[in-house]
Amino acid sequence: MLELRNVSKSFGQKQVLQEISLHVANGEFVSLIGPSGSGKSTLFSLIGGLLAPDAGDIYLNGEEITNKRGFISYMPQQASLFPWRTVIKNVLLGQELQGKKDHKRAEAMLERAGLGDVIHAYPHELSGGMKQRVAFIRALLSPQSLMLLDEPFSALDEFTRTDMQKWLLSIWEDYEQSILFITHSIDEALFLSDKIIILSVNPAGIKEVIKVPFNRPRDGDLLLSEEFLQWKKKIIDVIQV
Amino acid sequence: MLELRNVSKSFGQKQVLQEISLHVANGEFVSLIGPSGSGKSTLFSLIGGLLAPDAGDIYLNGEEITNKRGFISYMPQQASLFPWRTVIKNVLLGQELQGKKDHKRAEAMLERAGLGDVIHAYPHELSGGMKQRVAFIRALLSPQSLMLLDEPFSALDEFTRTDMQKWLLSIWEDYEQSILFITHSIDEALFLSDKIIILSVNPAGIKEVIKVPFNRPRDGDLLLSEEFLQWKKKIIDVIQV
Amino acid sequence: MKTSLVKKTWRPFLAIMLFIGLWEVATRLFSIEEWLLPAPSDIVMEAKNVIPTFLPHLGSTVKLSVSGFLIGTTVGLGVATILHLMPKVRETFFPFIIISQNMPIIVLAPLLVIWFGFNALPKLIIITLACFFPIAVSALGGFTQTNRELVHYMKMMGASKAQLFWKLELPHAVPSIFSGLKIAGTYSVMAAVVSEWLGAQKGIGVFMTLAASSYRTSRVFVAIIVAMVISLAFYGLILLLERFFIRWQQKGEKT
Amino acid sequence: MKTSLVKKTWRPFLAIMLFIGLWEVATRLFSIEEWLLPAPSDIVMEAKNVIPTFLPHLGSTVKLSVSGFLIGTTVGLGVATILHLMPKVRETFFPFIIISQNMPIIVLAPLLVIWFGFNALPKLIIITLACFFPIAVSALGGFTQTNRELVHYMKMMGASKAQLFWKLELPHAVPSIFSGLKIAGTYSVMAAVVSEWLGAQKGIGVFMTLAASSYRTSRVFVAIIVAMVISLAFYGLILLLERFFIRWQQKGEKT
Amino acid sequence: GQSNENKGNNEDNNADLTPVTFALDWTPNTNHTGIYVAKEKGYFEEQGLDVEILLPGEVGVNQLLAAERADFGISYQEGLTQARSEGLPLVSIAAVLQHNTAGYASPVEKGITSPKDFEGKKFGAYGSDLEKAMMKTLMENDNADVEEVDYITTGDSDFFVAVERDVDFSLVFYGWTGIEAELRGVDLNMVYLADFSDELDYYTPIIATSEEMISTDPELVKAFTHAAVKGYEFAVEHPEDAAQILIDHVPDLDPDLVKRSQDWISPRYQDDADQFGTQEQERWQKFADFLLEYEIIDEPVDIEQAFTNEFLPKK
Ligand SMILES: Nc1ncnc2c1ncn2[C@@H]1O[C@H](COP(=O)(O)OP(=O)(O)OP(=O)(O)O)[C@@H](O)[C@H]1O
Ligand SMILES: Nc1ncnc2c1ncn2[C@@H]1O[C@H](COP(=O)(O)OP(=O)(O)OP(=O)(O)O)[C@@H](O)[C@H]1O
Ligand SMILES: [Mg+2]
Ligand SMILES: [Mg+2]
Repeated sequence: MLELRNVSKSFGQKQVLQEISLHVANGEFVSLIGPSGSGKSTLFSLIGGLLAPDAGDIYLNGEEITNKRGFISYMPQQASLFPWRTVIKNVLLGQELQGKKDHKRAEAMLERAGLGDVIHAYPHELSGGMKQRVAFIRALLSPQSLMLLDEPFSALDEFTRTDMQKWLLSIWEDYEQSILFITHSIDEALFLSDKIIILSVNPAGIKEVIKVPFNRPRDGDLLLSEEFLQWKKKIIDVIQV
Repeated sequence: MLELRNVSKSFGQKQVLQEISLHVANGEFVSLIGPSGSGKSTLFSLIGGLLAPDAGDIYLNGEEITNKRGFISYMPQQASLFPWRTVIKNVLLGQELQGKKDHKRAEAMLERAGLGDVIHAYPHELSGGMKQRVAFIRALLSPQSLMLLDEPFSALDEFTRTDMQKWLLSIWEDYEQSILFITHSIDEALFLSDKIIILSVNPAGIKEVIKVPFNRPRDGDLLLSEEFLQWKKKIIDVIQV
Repeated sequence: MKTSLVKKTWRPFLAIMLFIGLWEVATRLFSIEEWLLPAPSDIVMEAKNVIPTFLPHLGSTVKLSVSGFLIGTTVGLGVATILHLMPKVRETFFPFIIISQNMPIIVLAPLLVIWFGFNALPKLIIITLACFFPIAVSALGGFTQTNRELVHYMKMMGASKAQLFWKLELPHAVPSIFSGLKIAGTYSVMAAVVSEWLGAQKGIGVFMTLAASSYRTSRVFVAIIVAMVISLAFYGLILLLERFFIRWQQKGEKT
Repeated sequence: MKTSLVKKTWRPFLAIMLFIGLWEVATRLFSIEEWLLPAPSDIVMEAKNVIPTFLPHLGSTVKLSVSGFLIGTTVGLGVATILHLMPKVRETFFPFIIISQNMPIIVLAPLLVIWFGFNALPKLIIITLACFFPIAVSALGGFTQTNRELVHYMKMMGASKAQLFWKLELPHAVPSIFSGLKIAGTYSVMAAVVSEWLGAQKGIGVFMTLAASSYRTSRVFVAIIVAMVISLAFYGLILLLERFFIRWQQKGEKT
Repeated sequence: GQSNENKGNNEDNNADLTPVTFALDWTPNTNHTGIYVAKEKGYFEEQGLDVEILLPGEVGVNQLLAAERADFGISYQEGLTQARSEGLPLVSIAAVLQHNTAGYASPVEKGITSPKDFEGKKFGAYGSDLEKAMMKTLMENDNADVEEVDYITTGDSDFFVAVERDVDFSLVFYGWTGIEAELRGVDLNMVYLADFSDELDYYTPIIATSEEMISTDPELVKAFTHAAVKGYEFAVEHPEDAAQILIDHVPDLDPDLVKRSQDWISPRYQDDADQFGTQEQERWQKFADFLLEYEIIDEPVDIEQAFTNEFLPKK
């Protein structure tokens, strides 16, 4: 569904991305892993059409979308909630942009994410993790079929995090969306994805693409299995090269 | 050095903290663990004197500092960099407030955190993790003897993170500051602290205080040791009760 | 509500009372002539006599300044929006907007009168000219200083220019726009008074010039004080509206 | 640099040229009398004749408006700072500030002249009154809308009120302040011209009334156009300063 | 008036001159010629005076005089009478024009030649009660009904603009606006106030000063008046030279307008009086009574104190 062909990007003198080519199939869950400052968020901006690549093209469902907007749903790294909107109104924003609001579903999702109490609160009344969950739900509610999630769970404690991961998986399995997912946690990437893309740095290129072999649906036990640990070691090795 | 006695705090109807008492000794490294939205950041605001507790008192070195400001160094959960200041000027801000600037040391620290290239960049030119590192260094450079760090490494990939952890330990061992540290990672808490405080939720109280028995200096191998895993399991058990 | 109103207003009220007291004492102490600077008591006496004849003047000016202010606000916001959404139009026409603020009334007046006659229109044009500019400048300022992270999010989500404007830039500019409204609201009364010098049957401006030309200074002051009170009332109203519109900023902000 | 200046200015330049062209054609087409609305060509002719006598007037007004603007800016920023840092003072004295914007010149003029005589002071007071208000309101708006996360950080770090102000609130308000400066700068020239009607020996305002009273409309227009040009120049200067002061906003913003 | 005090003059040649300020009522025009002549020809200097001419703009000249911010100035009887009734201590010391040159002007094609013709026409008004009272008197004297006149308040708009739009006639001073009309080739009908009513033949403009001035330094007042009168007398005899002096002093005025206006006005300074500047008590009284009758002033004015011929040169 999504395809990047030899995409490069520099800021001024500094080259950030070099000849990145990658592919996300229909309904595929792909994770991006790479050091801080390597260019992951920049890659998202390119796919979202906010930045123009210096070279290379981007295709969605066979159509070129280089520097075109409006094809993806997005959760930014900084929560970016609108301070003058309540939680529920913030969450509905993604849908508003596409025209159809689903108030019921939004409320249910907020409830599910443990935000039932703060539906009518303003962002500045939320904790860091709560803001992130709101931004996450906002992305989930947007109707586009490709979702770009930039470290959605980084501000969450381990239990809330696992909980949200499982929930994300269940939603994703129901709705057949494609997901491109930035994370710093190898566990998270392994647990969630079909494919993990590991970026090198300065400038970022693709170091390795790892197919994750675990069956779906996956549950919490997987995290403790020997096979899982093996794969984790393998990935650590790749990164440390 | 720092002591909280029966501190409680509500926002409107909602009680967030209930009768929190805790103690941080001179030169001690204490971690706070608790679910998202439990009240960790709020606790920091109370210690910093920004909020007044509804009940209870806060002491620093025997002096009451309830609702008084200026005794701590602080790294907020959101990087909170000043958009009109370059990285180096942002980093010096904490010192500026106390009157003495140490340009050399600031540069050296930025270099050490992998930010040597962006010393004169503006915050909007940084990646999420880079911003967090800048905020971290800003806190390190402030001269106060108690440091409050609110999830300093959440936006970092695992390698940068371990690197920064080790660096933090080395600095802390040199300077004998006391540190109160919020984290979501049990590994991180175990690796860094002398003591881990686990918060319950709704309202937050102290569930358990765990003394960490590992000797110092600690190194990376500790993370893989059997003892470490035992302690980790123990903490997970406490949290899940 | 009631007590909070008293709480909010006793200070300025006291200050004004004090000021009036001082003024009264000063005029008596230095025996300043009434034709130069009448004492507050003189003004009150004069006001009592003059109120019945004054009321229609008052009504006319209030109507004029309110309509002018509303038109000015609409024009100001419209202009700011157009200039913001069309950078080329902005580049091209901005000088004209500045020029519009430098047309002295003595030049404008004859032209306006010739084109539109001696009726309300030229007056409204003058008030509009005075009001729209601060609003346009403040709104433009607000539009361009929108938080870049939020803009980033909106663009990534494929928001159209219109959506970006309505959902982000406009609400974000609301506090700035209120700065502009406050400035414009304050000017609108004075602009109405001045515009009445273009020939009006009624109005505070007419009343004031007639009083001034017959050296009835107390009467001139009655007119001025009324104009000030209207202006303060306007300002208060805008302040209330502002409270209402950006109440999210106040909420939970009682640290 | 040079080419970019040309690139930035050709549009408004063209628009102004077009406007002047239209004006010329219109006055000829409808044979509008020169005493009502002179054609641009008449104005240029008149300007040529009049320049030598006009220059001292020009200099005097420019000096007056620049000093008035500078004083107004200082007062405006000072007032905003005081009112911001002392909420009680704000509550108490804000009404007076609004009142200050509603003093009509016909009342103020005799008082000012009688108190201060026929010199620059009353004129400066009038320009200051006109300039300080937009600056004060915009600056106050900017101060209060400071990003709350940054305030949180500063307060946690124990920043004093002064540090909070100098290091955070003031720099944060810079864009708002520039909105105010633009409004005030635009007004300053007109305010100077008006203030000269308070009795002056020289100045565009004097020149303008003399020309108007002897029904020399072309001359009046020469004066107006000069006032406009000065005003535009002011505005341009403030724009340049703004670019310089908030260049961090532009940098790397070329998406 | 040879007061010897030095008030810090920086020009060396007039070190012993007494500085005096003189405020005009409006922008300089031919009503003021005598003052400029006296200054230019050194008449003031002969009297030991150094006169500075002020353009007070929006600041009313009567207030300036009363507050002693100016020593002398150009005023007008209707203003001075009203000002006195409000307590401003002013005194008229000379009439610049013997008869009132104000009148209702209208383009000839409107056919307004007498107050009777005002009926059904549109009057471009300033809006004051005095104006209404004057029109009423005039029309009653001509057996016309003032209620038939349509008032249109024109504010600051000038005569030419007003008649271009909506307005049929308006009150002007012929010596300036009327002359400008001549220059423009606009033919006007004039209905002079003075022609239709004795009581409206008030003095306008006049030279005025404050009571304070007269009581503290009558010599200075006398010196000033003598020089000013000499200036006007020169203007009576040499209209062209006088006009040139005004033009030289105020180059921003239209020279054609000044010259023609001066031609028209020079014979009217003194007119039928035996000397320039004389004022008759009867005319002051009549006009004051008129103002009181129409309630334009609330308090009667003591005419004895409002004007004096005392300072005029004795012939
Ligand atoms: N607007 C910009 N101008 C200049 N340089 C920029 C800009 N945006 C990003 N960069 C640079 O591009 C590089 C990649 O940034 P990016 O935000 O994509 O990193 P990232 O992989 O998302 O890192 P993190 O995990 O820390 O969020 C960084 O070195 C950053 O300094
Ligand atoms: N200004 C406020 N007004 C009202 N409620 C608030 C305010 N600030 C925080 N809260 C509430 O207090 C609770 C604790 O918030 P806090 O930010 O301390 O959580 P936290 O433990 O830091 O969470 P996280 O790990 O997600 O950052 C939350 O439920 C939040 O909604
Ligand atoms: Mg990133
Ligand atoms: Mg928190």
